Amino acid sequence: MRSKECVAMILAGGQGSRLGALTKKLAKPAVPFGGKYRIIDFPLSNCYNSGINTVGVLTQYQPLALHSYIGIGSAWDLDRREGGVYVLPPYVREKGGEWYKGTADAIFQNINFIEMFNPEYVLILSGDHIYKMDYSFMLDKHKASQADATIAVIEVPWEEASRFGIMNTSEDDRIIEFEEKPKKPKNNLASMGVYVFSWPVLRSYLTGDAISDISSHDFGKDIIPQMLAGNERLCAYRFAGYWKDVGTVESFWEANMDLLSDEPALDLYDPDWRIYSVSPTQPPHVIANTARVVCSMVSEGCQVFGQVENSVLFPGVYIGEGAKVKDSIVMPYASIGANAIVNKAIIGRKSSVEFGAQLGVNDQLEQEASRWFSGITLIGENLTVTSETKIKRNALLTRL
Amino acid sequence: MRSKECVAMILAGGQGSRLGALTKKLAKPAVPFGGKYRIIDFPLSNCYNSGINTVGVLTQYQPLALHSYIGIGSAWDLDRREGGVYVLPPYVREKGGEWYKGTADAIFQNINFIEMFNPEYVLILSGDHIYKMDYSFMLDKHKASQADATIAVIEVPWEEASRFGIMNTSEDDRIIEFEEKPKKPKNNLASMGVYVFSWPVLRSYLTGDAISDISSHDFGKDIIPQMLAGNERLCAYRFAGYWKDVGTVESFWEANMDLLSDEPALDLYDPDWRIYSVSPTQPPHVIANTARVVCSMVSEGCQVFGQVENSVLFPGVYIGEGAKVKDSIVMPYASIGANAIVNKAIIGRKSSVEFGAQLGVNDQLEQEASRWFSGITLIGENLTVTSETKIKRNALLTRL
Amino acid sequence: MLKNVMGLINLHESHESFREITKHRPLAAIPFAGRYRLIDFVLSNFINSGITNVGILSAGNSRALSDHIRSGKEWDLARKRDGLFLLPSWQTGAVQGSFPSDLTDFFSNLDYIKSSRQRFALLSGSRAVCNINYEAAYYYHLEKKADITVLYKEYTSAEAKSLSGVTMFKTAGDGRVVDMEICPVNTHSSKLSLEMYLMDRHLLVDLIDASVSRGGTNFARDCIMKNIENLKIYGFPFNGYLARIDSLQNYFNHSMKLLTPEIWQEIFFANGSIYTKVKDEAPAKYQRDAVVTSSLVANGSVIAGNVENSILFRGVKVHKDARVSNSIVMQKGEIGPGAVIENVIFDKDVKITAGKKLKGELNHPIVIEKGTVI
Amino acid sequence: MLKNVMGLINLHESHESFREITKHRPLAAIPFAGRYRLIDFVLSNFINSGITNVGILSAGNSRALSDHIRSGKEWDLARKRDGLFLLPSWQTGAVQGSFPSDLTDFFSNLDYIKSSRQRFALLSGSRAVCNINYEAAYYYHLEKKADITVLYKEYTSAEAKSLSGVTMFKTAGDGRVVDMEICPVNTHSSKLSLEMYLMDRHLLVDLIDASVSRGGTNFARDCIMKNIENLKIYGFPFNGYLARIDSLQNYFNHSMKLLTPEIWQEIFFANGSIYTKVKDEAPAKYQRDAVVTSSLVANGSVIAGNVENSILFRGVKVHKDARVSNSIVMQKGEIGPGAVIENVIFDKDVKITAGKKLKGELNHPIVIEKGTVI
Repeated sequence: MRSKECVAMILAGGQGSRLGALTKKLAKPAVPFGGKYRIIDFPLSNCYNSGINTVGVLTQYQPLALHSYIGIGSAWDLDRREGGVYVLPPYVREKGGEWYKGTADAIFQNINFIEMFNPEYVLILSGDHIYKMDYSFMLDKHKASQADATIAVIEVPWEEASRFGIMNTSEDDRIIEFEEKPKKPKNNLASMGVYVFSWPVLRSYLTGDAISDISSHDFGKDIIPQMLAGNERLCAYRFAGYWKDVGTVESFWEANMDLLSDEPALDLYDPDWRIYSVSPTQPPHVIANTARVVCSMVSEGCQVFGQVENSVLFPGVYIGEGAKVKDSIVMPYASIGANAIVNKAIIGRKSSVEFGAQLGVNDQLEQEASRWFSGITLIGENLTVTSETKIKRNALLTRL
Repeated sequence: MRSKECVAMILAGGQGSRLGALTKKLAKPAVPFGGKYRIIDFPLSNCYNSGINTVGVLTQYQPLALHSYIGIGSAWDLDRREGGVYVLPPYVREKGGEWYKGTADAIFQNINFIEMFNPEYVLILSGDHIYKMDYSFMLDKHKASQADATIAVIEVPWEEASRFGIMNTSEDDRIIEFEEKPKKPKNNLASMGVYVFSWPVLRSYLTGDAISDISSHDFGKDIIPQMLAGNERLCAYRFAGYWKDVGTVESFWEANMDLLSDEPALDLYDPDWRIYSVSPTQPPHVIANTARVVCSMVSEGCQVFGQVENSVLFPGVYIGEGAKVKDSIVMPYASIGANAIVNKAIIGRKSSVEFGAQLGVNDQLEQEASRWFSGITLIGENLTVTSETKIKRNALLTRL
Repeated sequence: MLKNVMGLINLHESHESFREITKHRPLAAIPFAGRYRLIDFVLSNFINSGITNVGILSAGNSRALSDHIRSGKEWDLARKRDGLFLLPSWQTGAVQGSFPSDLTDFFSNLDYIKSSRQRFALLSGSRAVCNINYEAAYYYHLEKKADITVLYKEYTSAEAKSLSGVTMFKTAGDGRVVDMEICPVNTHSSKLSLEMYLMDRHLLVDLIDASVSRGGTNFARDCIMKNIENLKIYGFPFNGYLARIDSLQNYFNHSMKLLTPEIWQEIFFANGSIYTKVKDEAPAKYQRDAVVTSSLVANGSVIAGNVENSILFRGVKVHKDARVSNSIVMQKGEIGPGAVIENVIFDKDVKITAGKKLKGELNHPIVIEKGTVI
Repeated sequence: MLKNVMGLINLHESHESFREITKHRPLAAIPFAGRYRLIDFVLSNFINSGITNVGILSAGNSRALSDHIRSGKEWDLARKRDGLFLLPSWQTGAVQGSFPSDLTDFFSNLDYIKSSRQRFALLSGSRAVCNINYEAAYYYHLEKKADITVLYKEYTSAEAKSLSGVTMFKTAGDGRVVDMEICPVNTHSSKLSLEMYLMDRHLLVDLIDASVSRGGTNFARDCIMKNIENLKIYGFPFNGYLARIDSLQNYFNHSMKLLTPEIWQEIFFANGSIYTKVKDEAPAKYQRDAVVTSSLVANGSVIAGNVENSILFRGVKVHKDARVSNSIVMQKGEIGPGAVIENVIFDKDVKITAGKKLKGELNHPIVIEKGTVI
């Protein structure tokens, strides 16, 4: 195995329980997004576009779906003879195995994997953020500033700063203090969960942290403070652009809607920075003469006979004649029957809303459904909303 | 994912502790064999040559070396967009994970993986046997005899039958009884550990077996007897040809030596049934004018200045002038210095026998070394036998 | 799954009546149906039928074709053994006329055919676009103990009269081919040959060898038609939708037929998916002022204007107040603000700037050459 | 790693003096060193230097070459973006003479060069076999602010006199090329051009365009030599072992030199491994009666007889009592029991049956054509 300058490790084990029915059978990074992608396409494509071709994907919750999605990495051109993408579930030793105790523990458990490539730097990424970023610039800055660790930061609105891990920096962007969700933030530079470490330094901190009983084995809570305490050189790398943690149903819905304005902040049409994804092998979609589609994204294999407004249609979706779909996300191969009404809803993969059914209307609730408090109606996978059913806003329909 | 008629599952988790220093850092299926192969190349190549292109490799002991060796399966032409080869370590659930309790448990834990392909048949293989076999004929027989399970059997010498799992069959090759290591064998048809099952039948037996407290969750000990008791249709498939379980240092050494006769029972030069392996990217080997090589296999990248007789040289081996190597196996990148003598030895990867050292001679023992009782001298990986050292037969040199 | 069959795609197909569209590319590389090239259909039919060894007789060199095929990865044909082979050709210049000299290229690649491991060979061109599984034809071939089985589509005699530049044949009651006409002006038969032939690989080698050594130059005439009496040639009917792309007008008409949901469904899904080179484009974007009806739209397109009865390939931009009617806009085409096109075919990378207008006739669409800026 | 450099391999190389060896293949596809083809060396040097976008100007069509390259997987160049491109050629027949008409093919593939993303282009042929990393030349190019950097190997003037069919040049004290000779009969220079040129990709495009529009036909003469005064062309020395394969005799001599351990070591390991198509052969087998000295033996060979000073390619069989001396036996060659060959080159698949004898001279080895059975 040839040695690699930089190995990327993507933390993709998150269960994402706040995404409700969306993550019932999928880890959060495997959740579909933006009409054809899955969330993990973003860090994987960023890696490829940044010239990093050795990537470990650390899975734990529902690893099989992610493993089979990533396959041999062809979609991201990461099917390489040397390097490429490796899916790494937690390792079971003879005495047993367990889930990673924290983000740092996940990397610690895979030290042998990293050492196989003998890298100078390790790039740590989250598998559940939506953004486009050239990590090679960050790596350049890391080298130029001779840092031991470089942490990507983004300016967040001051009023939201207390929801993030905040970096307090000196004037030359050196990090002097890290505060996790400070009540009174001194700064509005939030950590994006994107780290470059010089590998020998990180390795020694990980090894030290692993034997600590009091550590929660987390990068933000433990490793970074320990490195600051150890007087290592930590620098901030300022990122400007679209970045979103899609950790809740609301933020997931919002991030999809963000794509629908005429000039969205996240440009998916830039030929120099493509987001790669597994192709569904579907033909171009057809728009019938009865259809009307505005402010929407429509993917391949769709058949649209009805009205679609401010919505995202994934591959193979069917919208019947007279149906009205608004402010909604329709997952792959779902179908909306004729004259159905769908408002501010997320319709799961292969689910079917039969003709005349109404979702997200403030009318009476005819079908048993648990409740949700975002104003969004969420229908799980492979479900049928029978004809003429009416479901109120905020409903959650899922199989137990 | 398109459905597949037959999915192969290779049990490759064995620690192979009787292989001593050879499996210190490697699972048994990853042990080098035959001058360029690893043991698992045989079942993987058999799969490919039999037209089976969806293969799960179940790892547990030292999974990383095996994972990185198999990579995306390019070497076996199994880097496919659909199907291909999947490395499957034990799965860790939220509550933890543990090693497979037995061969049947290993398959049970991967039911979800198998179901992904919706197969009609499942082929269960061991990762540690050396043989060439066309599984498609076995599958044909399984279908023709409308069996629920078909077990490959081989005639072993009667005097050895009590070391194997013996199948007692009726005249039409239907299995009527299975005896694990019988003291008084009624038959000499030994199970090769190669099974074809009709998947729905196997699935139900695995599910039943999983909840049993008294079961050892093993195919031979539990599943096959349970299926016999359940009156399922079990048939034997007779295999004639070379087949060897390389479970001990002696049998490993013997299997290598078996290749060196002028007409070996296992033909590695058959263009219609190649054994595929990861290529080391080495040039053709050079034989100097001082060299003499007979009854041996020499791989790419070797430089031979000395004498080699009845030995197997893996890629990149160096044999110095005046050295005498006999009845030995020299692993990749090992070097034997000038005038050194190596008799009936296995020299580990990247180890160095310096000039004038003598191994496997019945002379005094100068270096501390534990003992071995096969007449074979075994030198572990990355070790140096210093110049002029003499090591007796039966020595085992390894790093603790 | 036809594991015992090798595929051969013969691209010696005349493309005289395609005007500017085939200037830069062979017929097989013509973009079709919003994201494909013609050859994708035959390739996908082959792999969906289980054929994993495919040779392409390429009829000249074309970067459009070799770029499109690359390693064969998209069709899962990047293999160590078997896989996809773009066979070299000694042809220079465009393929013309009813009897292209394809036998030279068959003959110079005889080694490849000889050394293949499959028992049977299935030949096809690229211009008979359909979604077919060859298993039924294969079992028919075995059952009839045929020497050659040729696939056909039955037409009424009225329809047949309107066809031109095609190979037609007649069969006896048992399905045996008894008469064959190549490019007749007035046909007497009603069975249109799909130019797909199944036969024993050794027979193919013998036919090529025997024909070439007797001065033969054209496969269909010299290997098939001349042997109608010597060999048992059977016809096997194909009953699905056939889009035979043999002229520009036909290309335009068959493109428009894809807007019919039943035909869209059949051609893309009937017997398996159609694979092509993946371009990693984002989903199509409909902006606030988009008005789109009766159209086929591929990923990567961004629409702010009006589109009707049209096909937009990948990465097409339709600006505000632009109007696209009865038109085909290939990859990366751009319709500037307020521009209007009607009955027009834009080849790749064509741009019409703000306010300009282009109008052709439905029976004679305007073709704009690759890379043009208007 | 030269991520900002694209590679172009120009196979318009004369192969008049290779006799039967180049009958079926271009120079670049000649089997060499037991398991390689010439082109493997330049391809491996490129990828070992970090170049991941490589175009091959193929100078005619060859199944030997396209079969060998296939998808580029072996060189890890089967990529979605960049990767390996076998560019089509309009050349027919063998490349001959000192000034091959390569500019036509450069020009017809200008699109590919133009649309590549790298800033620099590195050109090379396939016949200068060596193991080189281009990084030093790249930094030299930047440091000198050169327009073009051309690599060379320095010879003594006595050695230089013995060279033929080569391009030689002189440099000034600062390394700038001041005189250049293509195929001189008596050279006045001592620097042998490796025919490897590094320049800005845009300059390359301009040079091709300008030369072709002025009637130029040959890259070295019309783009490089004619611009010695207009452009800053610098020479960069290569000090390693060079096997320039420009005639059959040279091919034979350089093959034999590989038996020297130092040269074997340098050519295969100096700056990285040499990659080639993997054939999945078992290790070579030495049977009981084998006597082998001073030879290079590839995997898959089975030896029961005598071999000295020879090169055995993959899958060669030497039967009992056979004798192979000073010979090169290419893939799947077979020396029957008791047969003797001396100073002979067997092309692929040549078989000499029991007891037969063939003897050439060291300065004129016999060449036996592919597939011959003697």
